[in-house]
Amino acid sequence: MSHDNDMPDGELLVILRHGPHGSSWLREGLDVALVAAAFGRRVSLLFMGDGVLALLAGQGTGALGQKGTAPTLEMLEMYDIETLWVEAEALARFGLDEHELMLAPQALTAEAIAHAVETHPRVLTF
Amino acid sequence: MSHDNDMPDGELLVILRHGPHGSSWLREGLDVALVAAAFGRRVSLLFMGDGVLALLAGQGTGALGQKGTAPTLEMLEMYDIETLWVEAEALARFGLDEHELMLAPQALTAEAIAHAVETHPRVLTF
Amino acid sequence: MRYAILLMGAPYSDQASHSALRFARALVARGHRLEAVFFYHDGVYNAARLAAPPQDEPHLVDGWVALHDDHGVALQVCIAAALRRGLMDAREAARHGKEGHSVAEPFELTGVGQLVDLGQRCDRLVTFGP
Amino acid sequence: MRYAILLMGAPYSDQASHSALRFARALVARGHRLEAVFFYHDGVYNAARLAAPPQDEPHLVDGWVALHDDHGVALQVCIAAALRRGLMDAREAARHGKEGHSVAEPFELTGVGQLVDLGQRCDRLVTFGP
Amino acid sequence: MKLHIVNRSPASSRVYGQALSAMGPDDRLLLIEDGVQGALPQLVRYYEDIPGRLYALREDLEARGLLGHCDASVQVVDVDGFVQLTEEAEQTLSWY
Amino acid sequence: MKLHIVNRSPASSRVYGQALSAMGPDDRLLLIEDGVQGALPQLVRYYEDIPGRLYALREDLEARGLLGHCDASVQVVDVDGFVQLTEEAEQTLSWY
Repeated sequence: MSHDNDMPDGELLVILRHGPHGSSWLREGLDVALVAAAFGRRVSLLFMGDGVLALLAGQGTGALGQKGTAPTLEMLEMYDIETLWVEAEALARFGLDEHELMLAPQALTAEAIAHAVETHPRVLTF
Repeated sequence: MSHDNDMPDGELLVILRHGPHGSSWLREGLDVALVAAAFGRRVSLLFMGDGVLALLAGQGTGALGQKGTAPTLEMLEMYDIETLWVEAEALARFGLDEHELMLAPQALTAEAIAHAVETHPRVLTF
Repeated sequence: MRYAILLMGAPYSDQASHSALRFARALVARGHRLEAVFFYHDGVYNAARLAAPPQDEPHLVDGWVALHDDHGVALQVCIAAALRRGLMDAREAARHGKEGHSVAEPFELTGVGQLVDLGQRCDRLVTFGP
Repeated sequence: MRYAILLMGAPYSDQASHSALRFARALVARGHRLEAVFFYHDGVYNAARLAAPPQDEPHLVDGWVALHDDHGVALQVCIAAALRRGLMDAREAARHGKEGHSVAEPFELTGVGQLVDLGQRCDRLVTFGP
Repeated sequence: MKLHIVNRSPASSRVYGQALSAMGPDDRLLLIEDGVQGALPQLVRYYEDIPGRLYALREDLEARGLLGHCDASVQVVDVDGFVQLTEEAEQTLSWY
Repeated sequence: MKLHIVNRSPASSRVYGQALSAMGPDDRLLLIEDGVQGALPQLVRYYEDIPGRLYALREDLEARGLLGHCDASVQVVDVDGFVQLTEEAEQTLSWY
C-alpha cells in the first residue's frame, strides 16, 4: 500500500493535472487546496498527468516575467498540507525520478490512486 | 492524387478540427470560411480529427435547444465553397463511411492533406 | 438532497455552461435543493452583465438569474478569478478607481472559501469543466 | 515584413495571450510592422476594460494598449464573438438598451472580414490558440 | 461507489486514462458532451476494463447524431438519469 | 516551407498527430508553451519522422525547468529565433 496508515484520512483530495505556466489550472487548483487547509480541512494533494511537472526543480519565470507556482509550492508546509502524492506512471512517462522533485512527494500506482480517491469524501479535479 | 486539377487552387484553407455542440470552434471556424467566401476569396474546407463529426447526418439540437451547425453546413453551397475535404484517417477512427456524410466531401489521405496545406497560401486552423 | 454545482467553462465557448444549466434544471425538477452554483476559472464569465447572444441562442445569464429567482439558487463568483478577467461589481470598481461594473445581479463576488463550505455542507458537488 | 496576429485564448486562463504579447514585442523589436492583433474566440476577453490582475502579474490590457500607442498596432475584436461574451462598447450597449460598456479603448469592435483582409494584405499571420 | 464524468473524446484527449486510473471496482463512468464519442463501437475499447459500468448521456448523443451509432454495451441515460446516477453515487468526479 | 507551431503536450493531447499529418517534407515544427514537453527524451519519439526540423522555444523550456532535460536532437531557439523562423517560412500554421 502506498498510503500511510498512521495518518488520519483526508477530507478533501485536490487532483492537479496541469503543469506550470501553460494555464491557470495549477494556480487555481492550488488556491482551492490552500484555502481549504486554511479553513481547517485535512487536504491531500495529488499531482497527476502533466501536473507532476509542477514539482520539477529549477522552474523560472513565465512568458512575461510572472513568477509561476513554484514559490507557492515551497510554502506548502506552512499550510499544514502534509499529504503530497504524485502519479508514478506520469513520472515514468516524462522520464523523471521521484528524487528530482521538490517537496518529496510519495509516488502512487494507479491502484493507490483509486484507493486515495475512494477514501476521501470529497475530490476536486483541476 | 486526391485533388482536382481542373479546379483553381484555393486562396484560403480553413481546417475544422472540432465537432458540433461541444464548443464554439466549429461555428467560429465556419464563420471565418463563410465571410472569406463572401469577400470573394476561394475557400477550401478540411474537416479533420473530431471535425469530421460535423458532417454526420441526423444531428439534433444542443443541450439547451440551440440549433447547432448542421443548418449552416447545409447552406454551404450558396456561399460558393465548393472544395470540401475530410480526413480519411479520422473517418476510419470513428468507423464512419464517406457515404454517411452530408455534402459529399472528398476523403484525403495524410499525404493529400500535406499537399492541400502546401498549395494554399493561407491556412487557418480551428 | 442538497446539491452544489462548480462551473469552470466560459459561456458559449464550450458546452460546460449549457450542460450545467441543463443539469441544474433537472435537479430542481426532481425535487432536489440546489444551494449554489460556484463559478470558477473561466466559468466566471457567465456573470457578464452585458452578454448579448444572438436571439436564436439560449441566453445563459438569464438562465442563471431565473434559477436564482425561481429556486433561490445562490450564484457565487470567485472574486480572484473574476477580477483578473475583468468582472467587477460596483464596489470593486470603486475600490480600483474605475467606474461602472460588469457583473450582473444577483451574481455575488465571493471567496474560494465559499466553495470549500459548499463542498462540506452539500450532499453532492458536481463539477462542469471546459 | 508586415505581420498580423490572431489571438484566440482568454487572458490568464492559458498562456496564449502572454505568448502573443511576447511575440508581438519581439516582432517590433526586430523592425517588423505589426499591422493588427485580431481577437477571436476567447481572445476577445483580452479587451475587458475592468481587468484587475494582481500587482505581481503582468497587466495584459495595458500591454496591448502600449503596443497600440507605441507602434500603431490596431486592436481588432470580433464583434460577434465579443457580444455573446459580454464585451460591448458604449455604442453597442446603447443599441442593446443597456448602460455602460466593457471594452477598453482603443480596442475596436469589428467583423471577421477584417481578419480575412489582414490575412490577405500581411506577409505573415501568426495564430496563438488556447 | 463514485460517479466519474468524462466530457472529452478518447479520440483527441488522454483524459479517459486519468478517469480509469482513479476508478474503484464499483465506480461508474458517465460520458457527456464530446465524451459521448467514446460510446462509438470503434472507440468503446478504451473503456473495456469497466464492463457494465459505462453510461452515456442520451441528449448529447442525439445532438451529435450519434445515438444510432452507439455500442450495445453502453447504457444510455437521459439528463434525469444523470441526476439519478449522482443520487446513487456517494460523490462525483469530473474529468475534463 | 511552412512553420507549424504546436502548444500542446503529446503526453496529454493528440494534436501533435494533426500537425505531423499536415507537414510537407521541408516544413519545420516549433514547440511552444506546454508543447515544449515534446522536447523531453521520453516524448521526442512522437516527432521522430521530422529529424532536423524540430525546434523548441527556450523561454518556455526555462520557465518549466525543462531546458536541462531537453533531447539533443531538438534545436532550441529564443523568441527572437521564433520570429526569425516565421520570417523564413512562407507562412505559419498553429495547432492547439
